[in-house]
Amino acid sequence: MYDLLNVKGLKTAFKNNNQRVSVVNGVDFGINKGEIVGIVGESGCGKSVTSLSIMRLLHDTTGDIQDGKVTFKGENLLDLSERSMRKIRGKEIAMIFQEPMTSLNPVMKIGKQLMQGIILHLKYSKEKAKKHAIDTLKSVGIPRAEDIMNEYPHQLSGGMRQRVMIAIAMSCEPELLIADEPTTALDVTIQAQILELMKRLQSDRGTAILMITHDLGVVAEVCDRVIVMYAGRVVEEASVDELFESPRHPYTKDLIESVPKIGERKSRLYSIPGHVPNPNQMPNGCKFAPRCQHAMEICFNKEPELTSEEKRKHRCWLYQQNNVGREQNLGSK
Amino acid sequence: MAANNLLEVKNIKKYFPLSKGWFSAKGHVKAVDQVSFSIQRGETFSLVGESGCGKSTLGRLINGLIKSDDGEIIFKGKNLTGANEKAWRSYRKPMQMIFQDPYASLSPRMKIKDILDEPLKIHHPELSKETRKTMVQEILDVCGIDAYHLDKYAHEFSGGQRQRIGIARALILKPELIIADEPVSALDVSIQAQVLNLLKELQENYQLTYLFISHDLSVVEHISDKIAVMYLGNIVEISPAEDIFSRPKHPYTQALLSAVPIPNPKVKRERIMLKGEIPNAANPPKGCKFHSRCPHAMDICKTVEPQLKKVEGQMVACHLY
Amino acid sequence: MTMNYKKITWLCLIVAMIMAMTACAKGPSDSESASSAKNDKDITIAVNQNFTTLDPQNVSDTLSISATHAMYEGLVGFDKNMTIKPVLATDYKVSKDGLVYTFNLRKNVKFHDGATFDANAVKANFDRIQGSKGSLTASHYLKNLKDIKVIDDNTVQFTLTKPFSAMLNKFAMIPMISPKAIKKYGKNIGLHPVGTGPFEFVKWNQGESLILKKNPDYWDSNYPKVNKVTFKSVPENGSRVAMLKTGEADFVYPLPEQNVKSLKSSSDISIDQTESTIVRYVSINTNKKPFNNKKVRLAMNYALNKDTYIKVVKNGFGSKLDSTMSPKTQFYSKQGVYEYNLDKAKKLMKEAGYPNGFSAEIWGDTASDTMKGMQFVQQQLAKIGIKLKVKAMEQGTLSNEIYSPKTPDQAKVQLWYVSWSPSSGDADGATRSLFSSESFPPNGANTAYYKNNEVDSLIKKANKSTDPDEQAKIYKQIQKDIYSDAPWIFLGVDTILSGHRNNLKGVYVLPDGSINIKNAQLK
Amino acid sequence: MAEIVTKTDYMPKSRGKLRSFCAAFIHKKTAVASFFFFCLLIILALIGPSIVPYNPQTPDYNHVLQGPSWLHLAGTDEYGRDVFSRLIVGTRLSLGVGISSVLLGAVAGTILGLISGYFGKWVDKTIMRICDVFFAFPDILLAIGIIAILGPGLQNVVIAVAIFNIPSFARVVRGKTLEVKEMLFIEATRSIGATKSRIIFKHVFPETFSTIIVYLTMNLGTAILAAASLSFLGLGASPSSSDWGAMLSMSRDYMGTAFHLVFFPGLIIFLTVLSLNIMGDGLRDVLDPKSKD
Amino acid sequence: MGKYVIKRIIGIIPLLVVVSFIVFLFIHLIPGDPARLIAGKEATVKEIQAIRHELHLDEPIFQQYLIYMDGLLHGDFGESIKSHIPVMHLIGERMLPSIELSLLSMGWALVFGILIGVLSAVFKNRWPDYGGMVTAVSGISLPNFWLGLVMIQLFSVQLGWLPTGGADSWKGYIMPSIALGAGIMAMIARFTRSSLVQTLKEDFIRTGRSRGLSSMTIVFGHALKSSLIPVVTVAGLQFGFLLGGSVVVETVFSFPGMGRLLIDSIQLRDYPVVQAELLLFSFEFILVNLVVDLLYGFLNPKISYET
Repeated sequence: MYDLLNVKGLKTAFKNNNQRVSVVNGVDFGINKGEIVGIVGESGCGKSVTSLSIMRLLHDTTGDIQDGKVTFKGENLLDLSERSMRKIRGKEIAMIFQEPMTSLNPVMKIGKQLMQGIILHLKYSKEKAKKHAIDTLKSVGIPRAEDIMNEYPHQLSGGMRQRVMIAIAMSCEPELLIADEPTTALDVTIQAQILELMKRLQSDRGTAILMITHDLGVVAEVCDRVIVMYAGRVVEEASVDELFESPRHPYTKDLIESVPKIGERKSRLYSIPGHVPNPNQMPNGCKFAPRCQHAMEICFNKEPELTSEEKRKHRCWLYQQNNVGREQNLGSK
Repeated sequence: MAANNLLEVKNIKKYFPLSKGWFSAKGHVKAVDQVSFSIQRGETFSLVGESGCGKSTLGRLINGLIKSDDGEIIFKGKNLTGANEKAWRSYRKPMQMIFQDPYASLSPRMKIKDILDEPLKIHHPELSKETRKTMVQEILDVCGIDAYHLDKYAHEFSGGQRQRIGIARALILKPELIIADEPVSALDVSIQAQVLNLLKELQENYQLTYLFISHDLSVVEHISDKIAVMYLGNIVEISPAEDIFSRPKHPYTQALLSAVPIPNPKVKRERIMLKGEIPNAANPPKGCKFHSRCPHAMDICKTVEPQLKKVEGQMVACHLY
Repeated sequence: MTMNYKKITWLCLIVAMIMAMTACAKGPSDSESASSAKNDKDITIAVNQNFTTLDPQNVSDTLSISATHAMYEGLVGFDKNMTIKPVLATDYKVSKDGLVYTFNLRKNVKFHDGATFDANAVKANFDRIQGSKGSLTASHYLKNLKDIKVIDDNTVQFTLTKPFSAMLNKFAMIPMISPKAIKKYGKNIGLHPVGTGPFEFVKWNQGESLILKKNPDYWDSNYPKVNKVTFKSVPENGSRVAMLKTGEADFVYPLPEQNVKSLKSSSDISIDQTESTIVRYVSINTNKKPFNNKKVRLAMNYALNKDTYIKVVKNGFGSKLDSTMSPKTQFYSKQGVYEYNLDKAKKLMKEAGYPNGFSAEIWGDTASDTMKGMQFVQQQLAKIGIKLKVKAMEQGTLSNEIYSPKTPDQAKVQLWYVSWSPSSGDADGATRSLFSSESFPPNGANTAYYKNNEVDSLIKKANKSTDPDEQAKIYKQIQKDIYSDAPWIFLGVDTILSGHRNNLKGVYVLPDGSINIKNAQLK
Repeated sequence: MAEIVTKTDYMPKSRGKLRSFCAAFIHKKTAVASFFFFCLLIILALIGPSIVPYNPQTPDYNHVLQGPSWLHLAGTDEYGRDVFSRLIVGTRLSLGVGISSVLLGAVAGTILGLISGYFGKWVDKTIMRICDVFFAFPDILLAIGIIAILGPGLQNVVIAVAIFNIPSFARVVRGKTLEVKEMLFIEATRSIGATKSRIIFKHVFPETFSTIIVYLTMNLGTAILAAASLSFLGLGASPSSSDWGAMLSMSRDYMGTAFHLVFFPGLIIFLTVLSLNIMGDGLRDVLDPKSKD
Repeated sequence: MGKYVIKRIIGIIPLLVVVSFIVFLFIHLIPGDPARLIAGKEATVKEIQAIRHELHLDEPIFQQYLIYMDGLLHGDFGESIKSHIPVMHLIGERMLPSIELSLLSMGWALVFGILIGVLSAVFKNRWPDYGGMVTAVSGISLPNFWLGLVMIQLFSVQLGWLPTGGADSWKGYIMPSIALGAGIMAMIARFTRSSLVQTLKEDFIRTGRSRGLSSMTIVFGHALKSSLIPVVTVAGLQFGFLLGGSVVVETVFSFPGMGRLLIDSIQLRDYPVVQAELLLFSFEFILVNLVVDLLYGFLNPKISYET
């Protein structure tokens, strides 16, 4: 049990051409107070949907949470009324998104967007909210905060907008910040600035962060613990050091392997054959089996469970207790 | 210059006028400002830089998709500058492009065989239908797409497969130079590796020359022989790939390298944090365009624009040297 | 998630209701209270067109004539049967040679603005018309006028260049405007009518209504008997009928024939019928093959069932046209009707060499009754093999098509479904423009290109004569000659229908289609 | 979320284009119903004259203005002609005018729009300004002008209505062309050395095609209305023809006495236009989900 | 912004000159001779010639245009050929009712159109959406003259609630404004819906929700404003058309508007009236466009007017 957020058996499906397709299928994980947890995976693995499901933000989509439990500070969010859920959103759990260009209302002044949440959740008067908003803007490193209050998003650069997004998210001092690919759309030099800012906020305020990203580099730099997802499932969970040092799941291994790394020039990159399965046509058994180098017969027939091993978890037949050939199999690579 | 140069670009310049009318600002975005470099046969020359630095514009200028305002493009010893649209169409045959977004760069209403057949129809109308069909099949095979896909539409493929089709389309005319504009940045890591490997293989088999445009330094390092770093329309450094990563000269190159997150939690580095953001290209700083963010900025940097000069086998545009 | 939007639904509904309520509660505006305050001495007349101008010397449409005649009067005027009687003149004299007209004027008549009506006022009016160089409609009536002389305050004398038998009718069409107002308003006189009539001008809302009030100082102290008259233009037939039913209007004109049945059942409403001077016919271009063959023209006349025509097209109101003019026109003389006889028509077609008929075009304007009539003609002539193409043209185009050809041979018109009414009810107006060979388009409306030397000389002769009996004799011969030549398909004479609520008396329509409200009276 | 929405786009699909279009369209029940209604109209237009109970042109002066009955489903008109038969026979005329005028306008407008959008600059400005002038000109004046210049008659109504349609098609196609022009695959095609005409007709035009089809369906309704309005003002079809607008125009005098004469032609115009609009909406949702009307 | 408006208004003048020339050419191109039409049926060629001369119709068309423009420059729109009433007066009388009717039609079309659009978008693919869109599509598909005739039959003749036409009381405006506004309302509803549906898919809506804002605030506070641009465009265009008057509806309801004046003048080839009315119409149209552009600036802060 984790002391801030526990997700158990989360299952979310989308309706497409009258078919229900599970995009997130039985996801379990948790976050402790003040911790930075990363969810990493390739596009379509369900990492964003997981975060939206936690926030119950599947409005305006065909998505629907089908099963599971999301316990936040002892309360199951999935049981709350919409009205109570609104009190959680933005106040207890805040969220920032990938596209700083489109995630702010283009026709509303920054100040108003910022103050809206403050007035709503903290019940501040207008003046107090304004002061608080300016303070928050300053705390995320925005120069000329007073002027920016009266500007529109399009007048700011991408990095600035992402800072504003963070300011909006942090303005009500949430306990958990979900960051969905917060730096993907930014240039490297700006990405470095934003990551630095997030780390600082976390250490200053003790806010827990759920960092959703596809970039192993970002994970390695900021996260304490990492969850690897593939095809709507958690395939591995470990502390960041353990994960990069001794990845257990073949997918994690391959993923780390296939990233080109500066200073390690090779004539050929390692690459995973095949492609991510279509959610309509999921293979039986382990979803990674068709691309896996170590696949055994059982992998194609039966899906492995997420099993714990000391402080880490993985979902692979290679490590299931009744499997004898595990060392041998890995060693053969 | 050396006769081995496949492509030579001299002082090329492109200013985009800011839209008139409703918008208040007027003037020009200096997308590419006096850029010169040359590419030798068989090498991979990379352009790296952050968004808005003009690297993609430069790629399009070389292909003639955009007309340059000034400067010369010399390809295979022939000066292409000032040619009309009709002439450009024939110049493009030995100089093909691969685009960033594999979802958008293939016509959604054509079958794969028609997409691949189109370049042949345009440039080799003399070939028979059968010959063309065989050529299409051959090239697909080379690029790792099974022939039974010929009758499918682009949207029926995954991103990696589409990028392979895009490569096949570029390759079918047997070009000498391929301009690859961020060919892997829209792909997932596992697919990215497949495509990069394919590009390398093709280069070896067909003696291709690449102009590789990317923002991702780790990808660039993997594939390049020579790297040019761009900042706000200028090249600030040109170096052989090994050198640029082991001993970057320009402060911007240094900062860029240090900003790349490394997928290894054990590696802890001294980070060079750049101040602020890239200035507006419509109104860049005077002198060295990087001086506003440069940790080593001197007084001269604010007034005099540095020129590229040779420093220890690397070309650097910086007053530090 | 559904719950989320419940509030929005409510909000939308509430806003919608508020909007609807405010729209309804826009409140009784002043105009509304004005219409509800309509008292016993006010009447409303609904008509089908807009008034074009209130300049009495520049009006050409009957509706505007009706309106101006309520405010203006001429030296002479028409009574209910279109016969001439003195109005602002007490009596008049015509010289033997038909060249000199002398009028004695009524005394103690004042214009609405207080100006006195006298011989100088008359002269001022005639000077205005002649000075307009043809741009005022009334100047067409004075083509033959040589000069006007003021004998004394109450006597004026007109001299003509040549005898013109219909001159008195023309005088009836020239109302007198206050000379003071002419000076004051100049060209804008059409907006500020000042006459001697029983009603004074109040307000003209163009395209909508004209409001008149009683002239308290009218020279005939018995009139007028109502305080206020409102003319409303309501072009849509159904709307006009609806107004009569609802009581929004006291008098409607014209009353669509097809509505008579539905109104007859109403006890509050009476329907008046007036035989008009309006004749309906199809002019046949006698200059063109095959219409130059009299047998073809006769066949067309015989093939057309006039009773059905009146029943179907005119909804049973109207009479068969049995001459070249209406019984209400001066010097009318009845001829025999070409009664419906299909066999005879077919025989005539065969004799003419068209046993299987031929194709032709029939033209007309876009008014709905014209289109109806054309279709009927098409249906009827189909029985003798004549295939007609119905071509309804917008007024301006039609007139261009008809009047632009310079010579008869250039003319493209074959059949034209049209109506005619002489502007001042005179026989000359009903004959010369239609049948004289001088009146081939573009000079006149002889679209039949009818040329008969005898008729031409008779028309001239009639004009010179000052003796009504002789004139009657001449016109009788003219009508007989023309009717037997059949340059038209003779269809019918319109019956003018008007409807009024039973408490209104004294408003009637003249045979030329103008409305007289002088005697209006409410019970 | 964007991730989810676009996912099906690039996942390998096995279904063919036409089949998936049909599947999606059939899902829209109202659109399908409208489609069948429209098919019925087309059938009536083709075989109408041979199945009607009465000759639509034969007058029967003894039975004029009769209300609806089993003998005359929609009553008889002022000449005693069967309104029901006239409505059926009129289908060909009314649909014909609508379809031919919209097609004419669509072809001309599409060409102008493609040229204007693709070439831009002064070509675009010139064409668009001319379109603006046409757009700002009151329709009815334009119609009267055209009909006055060309003379009355149905083919000139077709021309007049087609001319109304040109600027709107030109605008829509231009907008779509501008959008398509910026798409990467157009640049990709340019980079392999394709000529302008090839790009315009082989690549840009097919992209605009679905928009054109949708717009065509919707404008067809408007065109039928416009032709009916012209006929209503007496400028359109010959009054003797059984064109719906002409029938409505001829019958409005009988509004108070024989309301069925006004009601039925109006109803059929309404139903036709309604079905076209619903069909257009359905097509748009399926073919062109992004376009905003 | 004030400067921008002045600049735009000055920019209208050359445009109007061009329009006036096109209009002049166009109406003189239409066959038909006003002299013939006003002279009456009994007129002779000589009389018609006299009138033509009086009206300068016998001069070359370019000369006529110059004479006309000379008058215009002196603020003189001429007088009606038919009635000799000054054109300004004729139009002035019709303009007010036309403007009032346009405002009323537009007003209710906007209010109900946007409401229906919002409901439909919010309840996309559920019954309020279907209901709203059926209303909307019906509104577009109804021939407005037919709607007018049916309404007269029902509300005036059968029920006697409303007058059949005219503009002399507020009641007279109800039915014409409904007949005119139905189609526009339908269009606005559709545009609002599709635009709002699009906006509700935007990322910033999700941002708003992630901050705990209620649906109410999201729809009305965030989404609606940025969805209104296409609505404003279509409303502006339609309002421009409305101001020009609708011939058909004005005929049905005997409403004293600009449309009927226009058609009457065209039929009589009353050139000065037609010209002035078309010129005014273009002017109004351009003006409405200007207002629409200014509204864009209000709705979308990315557009600024300091040019």
